[in-house]
Amino acid sequence: MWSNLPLFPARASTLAGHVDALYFLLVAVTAFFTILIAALILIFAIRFRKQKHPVAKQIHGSNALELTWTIIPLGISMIFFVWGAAIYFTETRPPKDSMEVYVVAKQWMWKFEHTEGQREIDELHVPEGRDVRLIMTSQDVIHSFFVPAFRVKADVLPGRYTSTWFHATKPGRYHLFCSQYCGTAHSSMVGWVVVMTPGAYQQWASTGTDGSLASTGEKYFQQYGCSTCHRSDSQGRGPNLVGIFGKPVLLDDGRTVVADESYIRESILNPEAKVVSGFKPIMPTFQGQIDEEGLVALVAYIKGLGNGMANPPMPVNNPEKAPYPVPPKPEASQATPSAK
Amino acid sequence: MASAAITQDEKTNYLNADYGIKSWLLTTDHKRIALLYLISITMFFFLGGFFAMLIRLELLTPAGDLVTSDTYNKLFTMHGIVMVFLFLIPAVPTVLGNFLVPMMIGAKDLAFPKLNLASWYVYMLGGGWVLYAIITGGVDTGWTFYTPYSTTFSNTNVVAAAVGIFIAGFSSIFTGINFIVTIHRMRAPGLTWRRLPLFIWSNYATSVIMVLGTPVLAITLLLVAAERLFHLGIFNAQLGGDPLLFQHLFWFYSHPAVYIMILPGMGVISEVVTCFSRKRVFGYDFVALASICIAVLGFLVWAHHMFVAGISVYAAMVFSLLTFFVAIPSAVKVFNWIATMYQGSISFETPMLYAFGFIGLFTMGGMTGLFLGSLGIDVHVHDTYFVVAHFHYVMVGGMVMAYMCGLHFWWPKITGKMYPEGWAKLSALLTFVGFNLTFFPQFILGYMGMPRRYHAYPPEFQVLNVLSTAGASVLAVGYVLPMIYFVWSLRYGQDAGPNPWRAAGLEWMTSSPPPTSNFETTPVVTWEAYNYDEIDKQQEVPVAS
Amino acid sequence: MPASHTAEHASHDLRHHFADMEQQKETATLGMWLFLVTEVMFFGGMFCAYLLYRLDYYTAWVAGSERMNIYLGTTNTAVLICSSLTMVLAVHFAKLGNRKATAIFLILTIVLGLGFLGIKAVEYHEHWVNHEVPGPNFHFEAPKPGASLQYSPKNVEIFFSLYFAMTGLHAIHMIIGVGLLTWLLVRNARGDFSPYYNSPVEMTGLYWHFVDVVWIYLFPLLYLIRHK
Amino acid sequence: MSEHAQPTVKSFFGIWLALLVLTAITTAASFLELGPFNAIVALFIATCKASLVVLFFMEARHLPKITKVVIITALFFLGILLTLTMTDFMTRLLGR
Repeated sequence: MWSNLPLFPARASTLAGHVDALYFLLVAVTAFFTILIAALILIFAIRFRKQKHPVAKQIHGSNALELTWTIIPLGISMIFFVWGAAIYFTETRPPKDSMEVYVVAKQWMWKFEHTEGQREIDELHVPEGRDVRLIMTSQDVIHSFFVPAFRVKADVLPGRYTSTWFHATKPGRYHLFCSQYCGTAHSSMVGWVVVMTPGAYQQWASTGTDGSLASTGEKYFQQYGCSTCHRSDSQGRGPNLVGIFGKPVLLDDGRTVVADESYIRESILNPEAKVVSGFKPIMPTFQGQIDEEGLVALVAYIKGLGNGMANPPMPVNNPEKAPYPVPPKPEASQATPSAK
Repeated sequence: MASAAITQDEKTNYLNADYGIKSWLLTTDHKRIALLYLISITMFFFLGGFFAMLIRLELLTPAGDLVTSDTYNKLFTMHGIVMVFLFLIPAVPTVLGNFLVPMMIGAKDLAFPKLNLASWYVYMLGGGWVLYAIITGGVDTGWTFYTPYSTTFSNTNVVAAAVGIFIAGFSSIFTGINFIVTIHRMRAPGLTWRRLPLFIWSNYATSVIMVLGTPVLAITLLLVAAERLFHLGIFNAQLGGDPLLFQHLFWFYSHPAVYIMILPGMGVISEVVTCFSRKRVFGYDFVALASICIAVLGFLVWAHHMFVAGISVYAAMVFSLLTFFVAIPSAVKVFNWIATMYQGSISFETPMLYAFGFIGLFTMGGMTGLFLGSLGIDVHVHDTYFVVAHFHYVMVGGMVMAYMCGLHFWWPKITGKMYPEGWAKLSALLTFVGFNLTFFPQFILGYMGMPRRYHAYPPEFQVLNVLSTAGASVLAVGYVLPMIYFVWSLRYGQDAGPNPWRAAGLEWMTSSPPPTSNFETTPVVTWEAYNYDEIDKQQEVPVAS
Repeated sequence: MPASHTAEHASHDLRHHFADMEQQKETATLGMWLFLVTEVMFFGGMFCAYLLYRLDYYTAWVAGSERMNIYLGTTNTAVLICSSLTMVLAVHFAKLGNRKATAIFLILTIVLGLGFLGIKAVEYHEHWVNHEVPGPNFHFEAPKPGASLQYSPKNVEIFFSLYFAMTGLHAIHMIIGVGLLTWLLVRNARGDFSPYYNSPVEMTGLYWHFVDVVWIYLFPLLYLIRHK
Repeated sequence: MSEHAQPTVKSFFGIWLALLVLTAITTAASFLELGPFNAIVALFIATCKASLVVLFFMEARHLPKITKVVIITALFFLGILLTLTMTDFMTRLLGR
């Protein structure tokens, strides 16, 4: 019976160690106080029970004692606050050069899109020993990307990018849960994160894709006519997007905004919201024409512009091969937005 | 309520002062309204408990095989809504509070008796509406109604449930207004603020939260219903609405609501611990002040429910810091209760056993709150069974334990009858054991990563879930037993007399059950709170009558 | 009126559990103010949503606010301020026991209240005709590419959602107010009020003034948003 | 209510007039191009009008102390709702 009774989650990411250390400290402090309170109740109940101590000694209270058991718990809890905040601060700031994976959560499945082009459903293959940053959005309700073994959780909101990151340390298959209630099949919106040794990952990654995400993005960039205004050589009617990602952009109303994924996504769907200064707001909205996968591809392409196509498109060797490793559940619409 | 066969001379009291359905349904006597609440709250408690049992049965097996996932989603939603809005929030304030607040301050009745009756009718209307929502198909959004699921993607009776809770919210508001005005303006002569029983202080703090917090929940649920009915796109993500706005407005009320649930329970414990230790409370001012601090600080911490929801890092840090501040007054209260027992003369009747249980379990509940308040750990354990275990430790281990403690402590005053001590001690023990067996395994499950609201779970979590379900059945017995012997005691219980516990407090200075106007003559208070030394001295020297 | 009559008249209205009339009025006033606190927090939730979306989508707020009819809005504010005046005069004369003057000012307050609701109905109809009511009927043309004011029509729908939520709930509170005033009129006609017992009039007065204060804030926040 | 001077009818008309004038001012001010000050001016005038109504028409000046505390508490908690919610929305752009 005990063979299948694990009492502690696997520890498979750099973050897990810190979280567990804080957790054990808190468990120790909780155990200490709970046992202290229980012991005091027991001792007082026995020593001062009515038969043995019929007349109670009235004590009004002592300010000194009150002060001590206000200051000491406050001091202890500040430790938990500071340590917890430190872990949280690192957990919410992805390192600069981390490998990016785009996640699109849909009612009751996870879709992953690697920048090299691989697309996966409910299963994410990541190399061990590398920072992996997830850029996530939802097509319908709020979901939440939760991998207990990495001690990582982040809600996935509709209409906005949220991101989280982890640095896997131990190869293996780890549970992936959706931890924000999202409807009928909330409990079957689960999957696996497969951590592989770098060599095995390279081998897996090269099993054919139909072009990197950025190249798909480039196809969209042509197809939707973005290149007519956003010219990469000269100053077209739209701002030159080469090397724009990550840099502050001056807007016409004087505000400066960092051109991150959310800014690019918003400018595609709602161009008038943040118009770059010196340009006229003539860009039409693409709301409803490009779905989330298309947006993710365009964002990846624009990010790739200017820094030498950081993710050069993989050579397409056997286009007829199925674009995905065989997904566990046949997804109804297998339509990959391949414009080929 | 069959009128009990009163052996002493047929003294008129509030129970036999008037007969007939009209005398109960149109009463403005705060004691009868308290009994009306007692019956309806017990009904909703067992309805919520029934849902809980179905959930625990479903979780016996990893695969979702007892009920479909839709039904399961409705089960945990209905369990949440019925328990939170129709049992936990109203229970102690409307049953024990309604009965005792006027008596403890020496008043004939609450400031607005008709408003008090209106609050019961509004509660029943709201509860009825929620029942209508349950019967005609239930709601599957979780008791938190998160958008955009509740506004656009759920096709269940969200509007009916939202309107039901909206109406039941007015019951809280009316009770809150009634208590604040009564405590301010109708105290007996000589009853200064520092002579008030701590039960009054905690109900005062609770009423402040009810008055300030409930309307924000009312508008939030109204906007969700408006979005479903009239397409008012305030939370609609497609229009650019922010789903986090709903969470901010919802938790602005729903976190202080957990203090509405626990504060009156703390008041009961202060009364019981002092009575059965025959001692003044240790640090009266600090315990009273702690109630007010909890009420005020309780309004500053709500976003610790949203650390992983996508709020900004800086807001998360602000709310995490404030969450640790709100934990301190609760700790001060626990230490003061323990210090009250020091040098006391402790006896172990059932209310004291429940009080021991409360202090132990509430300490566990409060400490696990620190886990969730600390950002690093909350990221891992948010929305897992760790959270479920935490709030059940505080709600069931804390508030329900205190509610049972209060019911047993004041049952003689309410009905004039004593409950059977033996059975009561057994049910206290059963509740304590069953509770720990049910919810402690869930801490372990939570840290291992089993998410909340899961109809099916990976097989490795099964053993702990089976333990938890076993505990739930013991807990159920622990709750059914009091139901039985309380009703039994109405007919066969021993006569209690005005003050069976020799307790301090104005409510013990009138007959049990008390007359309709509570006191023959308005009492004048010349003694400090919890003057058990004077009471014990009087007992030794038989007063020459 | 003979002193004995007023004293005896007063006692029959005194609820059995209050020491004297003065304590009962102050208690009722405290209760009423506590109720107004719940109303403040009730509207507060919507003001919080308004504040958030105004910061996020300021241009949409300007576009939406331009569609408001300022003249009707300003007249409505004036109408409500006049109704506050007549209300306070009604309370004043009720305290003096002058039943006829109280009745006149109650009627005036009701008429002004209905006037406000009438103007509101006209505005709502105007919005309905211009397809500005959120939902399937909503249609707001996108900004012309060259225009200085750039906004997204969907965000404007949020503005109108908030507009109808806030002014709609305010109107419902007005309707309740008019109902209370009519009930007061009936009781005043029956002679229930006297210099010793007039707290219902005063409480309704507090409620009415509160609803006026809410509109005092709603008017500038919804009607008077101008482009920078 | 109790012993203080009963407010005269004339004072009510005075307050009424002030409110109408302030309404006119706030509407007129909205047509000026004051940049961010438009909102500040509008809110300031609205607060003046609101306090006139509360202090004089609702006689908040003569209320017992506890009722005044109740009014201030309401404004304090409304402030908490607005400001603490804004700590999230305002700093969200700084965060990432």
